[in-house]
Amino acid sequence: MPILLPILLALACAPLAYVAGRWRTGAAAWMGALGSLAALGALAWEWTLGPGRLVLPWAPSWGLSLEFTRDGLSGLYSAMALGVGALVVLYSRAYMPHHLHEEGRPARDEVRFQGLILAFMAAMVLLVTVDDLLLLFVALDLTTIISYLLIGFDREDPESRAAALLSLVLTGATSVVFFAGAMTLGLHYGTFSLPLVIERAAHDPASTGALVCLAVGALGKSAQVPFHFWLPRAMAAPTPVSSYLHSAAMVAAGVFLLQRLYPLFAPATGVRDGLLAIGFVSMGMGSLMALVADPFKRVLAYSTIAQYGYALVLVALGSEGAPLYVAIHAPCKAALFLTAGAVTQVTGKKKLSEVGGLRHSLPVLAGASAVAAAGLSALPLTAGFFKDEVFFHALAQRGPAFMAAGLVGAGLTLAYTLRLWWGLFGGPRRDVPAAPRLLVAPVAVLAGTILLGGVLPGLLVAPARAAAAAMRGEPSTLELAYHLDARAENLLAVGAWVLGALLFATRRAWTPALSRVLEGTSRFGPERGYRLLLHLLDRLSTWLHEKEVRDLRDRVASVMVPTGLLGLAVLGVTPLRDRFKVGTVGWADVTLVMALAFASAAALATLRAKGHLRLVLLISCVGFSLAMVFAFAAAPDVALTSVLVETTFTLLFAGLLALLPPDRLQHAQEEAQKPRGRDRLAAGVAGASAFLLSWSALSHLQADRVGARTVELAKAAHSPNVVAAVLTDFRGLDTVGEMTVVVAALLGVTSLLRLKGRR
Amino acid sequence: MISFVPPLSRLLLWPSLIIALSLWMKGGASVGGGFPAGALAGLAVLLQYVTAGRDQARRFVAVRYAAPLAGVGLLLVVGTAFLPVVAGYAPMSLFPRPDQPEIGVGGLHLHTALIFEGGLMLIVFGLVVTVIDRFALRTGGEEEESGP
Amino acid sequence: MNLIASLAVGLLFACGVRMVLERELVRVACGTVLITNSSVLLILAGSFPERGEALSVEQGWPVTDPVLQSLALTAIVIGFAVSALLLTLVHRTQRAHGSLRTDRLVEAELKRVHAAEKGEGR
Amino acid sequence: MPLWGPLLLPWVLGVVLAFLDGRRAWVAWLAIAGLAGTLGCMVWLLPQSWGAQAPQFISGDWPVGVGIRLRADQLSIVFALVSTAVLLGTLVYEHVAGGITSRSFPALVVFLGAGLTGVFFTSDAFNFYVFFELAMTAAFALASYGERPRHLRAAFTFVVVNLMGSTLFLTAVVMLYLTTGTLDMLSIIAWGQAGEPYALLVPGTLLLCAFGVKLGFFPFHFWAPAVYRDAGPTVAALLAGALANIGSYGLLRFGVDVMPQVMAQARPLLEILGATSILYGTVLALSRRDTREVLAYASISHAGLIIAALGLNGREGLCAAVALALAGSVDKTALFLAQDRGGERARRAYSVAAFSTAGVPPTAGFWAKAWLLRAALEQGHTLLAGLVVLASTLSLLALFRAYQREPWLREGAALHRGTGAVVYALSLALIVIGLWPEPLLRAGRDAIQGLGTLP
Repeated sequence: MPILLPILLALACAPLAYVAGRWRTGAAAWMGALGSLAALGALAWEWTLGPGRLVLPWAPSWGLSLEFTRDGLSGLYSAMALGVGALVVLYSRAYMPHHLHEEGRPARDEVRFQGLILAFMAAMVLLVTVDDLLLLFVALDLTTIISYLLIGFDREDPESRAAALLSLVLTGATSVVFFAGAMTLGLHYGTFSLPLVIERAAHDPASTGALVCLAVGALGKSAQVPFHFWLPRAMAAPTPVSSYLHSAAMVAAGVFLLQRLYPLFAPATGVRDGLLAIGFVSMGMGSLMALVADPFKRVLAYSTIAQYGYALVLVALGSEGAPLYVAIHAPCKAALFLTAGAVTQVTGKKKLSEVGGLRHSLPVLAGASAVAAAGLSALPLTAGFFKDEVFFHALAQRGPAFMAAGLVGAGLTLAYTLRLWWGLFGGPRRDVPAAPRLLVAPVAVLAGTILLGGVLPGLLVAPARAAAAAMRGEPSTLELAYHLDARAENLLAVGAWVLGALLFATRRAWTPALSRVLEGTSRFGPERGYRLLLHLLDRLSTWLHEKEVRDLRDRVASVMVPTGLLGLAVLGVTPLRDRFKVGTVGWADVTLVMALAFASAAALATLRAKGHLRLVLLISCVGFSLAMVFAFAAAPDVALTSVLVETTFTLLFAGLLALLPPDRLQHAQEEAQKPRGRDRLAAGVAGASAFLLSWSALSHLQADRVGARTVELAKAAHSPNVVAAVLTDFRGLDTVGEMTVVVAALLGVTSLLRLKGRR
Repeated sequence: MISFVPPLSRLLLWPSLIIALSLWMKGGASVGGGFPAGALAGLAVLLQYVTAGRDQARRFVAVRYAAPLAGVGLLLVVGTAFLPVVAGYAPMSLFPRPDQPEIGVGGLHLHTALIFEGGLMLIVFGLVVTVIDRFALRTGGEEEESGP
Repeated sequence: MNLIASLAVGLLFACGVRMVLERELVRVACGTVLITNSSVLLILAGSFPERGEALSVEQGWPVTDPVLQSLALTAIVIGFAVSALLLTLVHRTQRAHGSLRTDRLVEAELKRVHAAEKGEGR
Repeated sequence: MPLWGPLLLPWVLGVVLAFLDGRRAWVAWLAIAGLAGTLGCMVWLLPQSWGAQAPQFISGDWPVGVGIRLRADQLSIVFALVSTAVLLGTLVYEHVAGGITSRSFPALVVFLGAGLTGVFFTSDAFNFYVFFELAMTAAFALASYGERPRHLRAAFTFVVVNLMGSTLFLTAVVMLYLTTGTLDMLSIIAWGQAGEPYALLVPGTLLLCAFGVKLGFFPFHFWAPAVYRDAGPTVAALLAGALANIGSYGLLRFGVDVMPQVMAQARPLLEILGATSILYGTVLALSRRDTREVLAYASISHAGLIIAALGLNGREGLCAAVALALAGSVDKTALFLAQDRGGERARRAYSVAAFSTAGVPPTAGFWAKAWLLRAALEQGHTLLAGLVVLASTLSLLALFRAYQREPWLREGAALHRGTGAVVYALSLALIVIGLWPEPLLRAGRDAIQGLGTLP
């Protein structure tokens, strides 16, 4: 049960904050932060209890249960989500009032925002704790839904609405693909429970198709090429959203999935090689874009794409440092995002080219963000150093080409981080008002954590090992320490610093050329493809809509013609086609046939009838002829009824004609009889089909019908007239229903033709 | 022509109604039943509308309250169908039951089917008369409806 | 007999469909009446081969299937009720659109659709 | 609770309401109370339906075939429950949204409820037709509710096209009787097992087309966009949420239960029609400007999903069809009602129902779609699985484009507390089922348990 405690506390945060917010707007953030810290405390306590699992019944029909796990991976990611979450919520207390004021929205909306952030945090904790494929997907889509609401929080802003929709569709679509993969695996192994799936997969590796589906879901979430383009657009969201979702939470979910499911991927070298390639491409693309982007949130977004590329490479290589990498990256990136938000709030600017020289006015922020930047670019004495160490370690085992790629990547990271920090704080002095303390404090806390990790790397070893063990299913031997020797990792790190510094120093020389090249290539990117696809679908949709049936006639024909064709086809291809019986016509039938002929003639004549009155008379002529048919067919009850109905109906029709304005009738009449060829064809198909289908049915008459039994029982029903007995007694329920139909029609008539006035 | 049609139609009304009633009563034994009875009675009233006009036709209570009459008819029908369930019978059990003796006065058999058919008659009468009445009311130009 | 009866059913049905496909409300209503008639005819056509005395319970007489008769009666009544409703609807629709022609209905509908498609813009 | 309870209550209530003026508040509340009572009766009946012997009676205690048999097995009761609940929600909505403007509205809604209950409970083919007509006639009369020209236009289209469908259905039932000599469904099943496999093909074809018109899948759907767009929002919710259930129920009852041999032959056709409907509906929904039209096309694609599920071989497909129909019914009602007036609560309800329609957890629609996906993958039908994934994505896009485009997003018009409560309740039901799917899964699994001869 203690496994649930952090989850329950995390789930309780949002409602508690909401309630607190109802009391006083400012209280929501503190309540939320308190709740998440409590959850963090519970997590730490639980950590001391060692690994465990909890299974609760859920949906036995599908053999599903709520399965939670407590292992290194879930602990590490939960701690990350809860810790950063608490800081971001506090930060938003200082950030949102200003933001809402600028957007012209009521200050109360701040509570809604914080509630959503906390809900997202809960979803994230849920995601990393569950131990079931279906539940993984459920939690994954929960994060998608809440991120949609968060990214589109500024709902007046068309750009942020579009960004929200883009991220919803892209991450939603990829997660549905993930679900298809999960379903395939679940069906294949006969369970959705993750430990069982992994156990069974050890003997019977998962199919490549399913793994690719799972990987697509993860790539979409982690904003990797080719699904990366939603992330830069999502920067339209308020900064706390970016700093949480796009550093520690949402994008981490994708890589987390791959780590959680790593045992499935381990034997599939082909899929892993593909992931490796995607990781390197994302790394390169993200880093290069980060080098030229101007809005500083975009720089950070591209950097996130690149950094998760690193993490992807680590997972694909099966390195035990993969969870650690994500966990160290998160506070660095979150701190930088928070810095960016603070700078925007203080200066009102969003682009690197518009700010600079803020180190004098915002000294604490500058210092703290310098630590975060150092962490991101893996300088020693920060925790970030170790994220690159494990990275280089993994690459070094694969060979020089990989090492070179890693070196370039790390060099680029340093270059764009320097560019960002220098762009914000370096350069000629500029004075701005001081930032609110609450805006700076979370950055400082994060910076402190990064420093602590850098100075005392021993603290990181235990969680990193536990997480690696959970990911790879074998005990980990990960070592984190500073070694002052010439091992490959150290050489690569030094090489990367040199490269980064060189790139930064010479930035004016290559920036314009690089931006031109990148601009050129973006024309062929996946974003362009996505837009083109959407555009084509839109055009197809509009074209179909224009072509679609609008006329009542075509709507009727669209029912009758397919039915007719289907009926003809059924008669044409099945053995029914040989079984038509012509039947015999004796002398006794002559009257019947004549009456039928009369009815048919009258029906045909209606088509030629010019005037409405003549039309109505011909229709009633059909009816009376049919009544005659019924009389000759020894069905006097039906005959009597149909005579009376026909009479009433003719009079009603006449009444209707009297109601209609004569000029309109005249006008309609002139226009009416211009049949289109396809109307004739439709009627022909429908009629032919009706003819053949009824002929077929009449050829298969069952001689022994229930009707005979009713005749026997009529006496018991005290009714000499069998038809009356059937109507009122045997099938009386039909008659009750039929009479209710009449009353319902009557209600319709009375409401359509109301006594007094209209409406 | 105009002079003798209205009196004639008024004269015809009562015989038609009596025929309708007999159709109803004899429904269990021979051709007839509630539906033709109701339609016939409706037709008789329709004749009044055609010849004497709406105001004259609405002298009869049954015509003015035709629509509620249909409701009463439906109550009768549903009641006959479902009241037996109170006594533990299946719905649509009519009395006398198959094993019970018939109760009859002369050629007329008393049977709950009669009530059932009576309900039918009222419903059909109500529909026919109401539709006619509403059509008659609307005849003679009215303003157009407009709006989107 | 089968052939003749089903021919008549097919013909009535074809005429009905043809009428429903006309451009005018009254004719559409007439068409539905014809279609209903054709299905009632089909119901009773099932009892043509063995038709006999409907009212007799005496042994040995051929009897027209009473179940089919009652189905036909029910179908007639329901058809009547629905047609009455359709007639009033014809009246109201023509008053609302100022025309008996179905093309006017289409025009009015298209106008609304295009207003919706354009009005909101991108 | 005897079986006739949930049938009798709305019936009698409908008759009583026919006398009263539905515009008065107490009359509307009476109708609401009656429908709620019906719902209660059905819930009461629920355990009996799950018992060894489904509750049944034969009218007048006549022998089987002569009298009409009514029977409430699991399939009947779950459809009846959901449809009545949807009707109840819609009626409450219309009443609290500003009052009913027509005298006969509550009576007609209750008659619609009686007709639907009868359709779901009856075990007699012709009685099915009669109840079907009762529901249809009530819907015909309701379709013009509001009585503006566009409502009348929608009503006219609806009536004429659906009359064709009803005629097809009547013809099919008569042919069934002529061929098998009985109208009792269980007897027809017995006949079909003994008889030749092709004999029921003709009525089967007509039934497919008739229910196609009701459910609105390609190519029988062309009436649907116009009617759903032009009819009043409440009416559209009634038609799409409750009445369309007749189509899915009818296909399950007649296709799977009564004529499994015909169904076996129709499978390829159903798959093609289903796939076409899914594609057609989703693509057309994509760039519509009018939210109602988006919803109309989304419901066409949803109908396609149901058909495709029926077309799959084996049990799981049928379970998926039941789950899709039930979840879709609530989804569509919530969507049509929520888009009516706007406001914060309606927006939230809309987004929940939209997520459910697109199959995003944690909503009921997710489980239904998951079931379809599961059935498709189990059968190795990757093409259909891909189609489901594509449809989910595109409908997500289409529904949320509409969500963002609507003026409500900007204005956030104040919504009446009561209407908000109704749409909230519907979306809450979707979420609760999403979080605890066992009832839906049980319903889907058990509903097809007693049907015909399954492979």
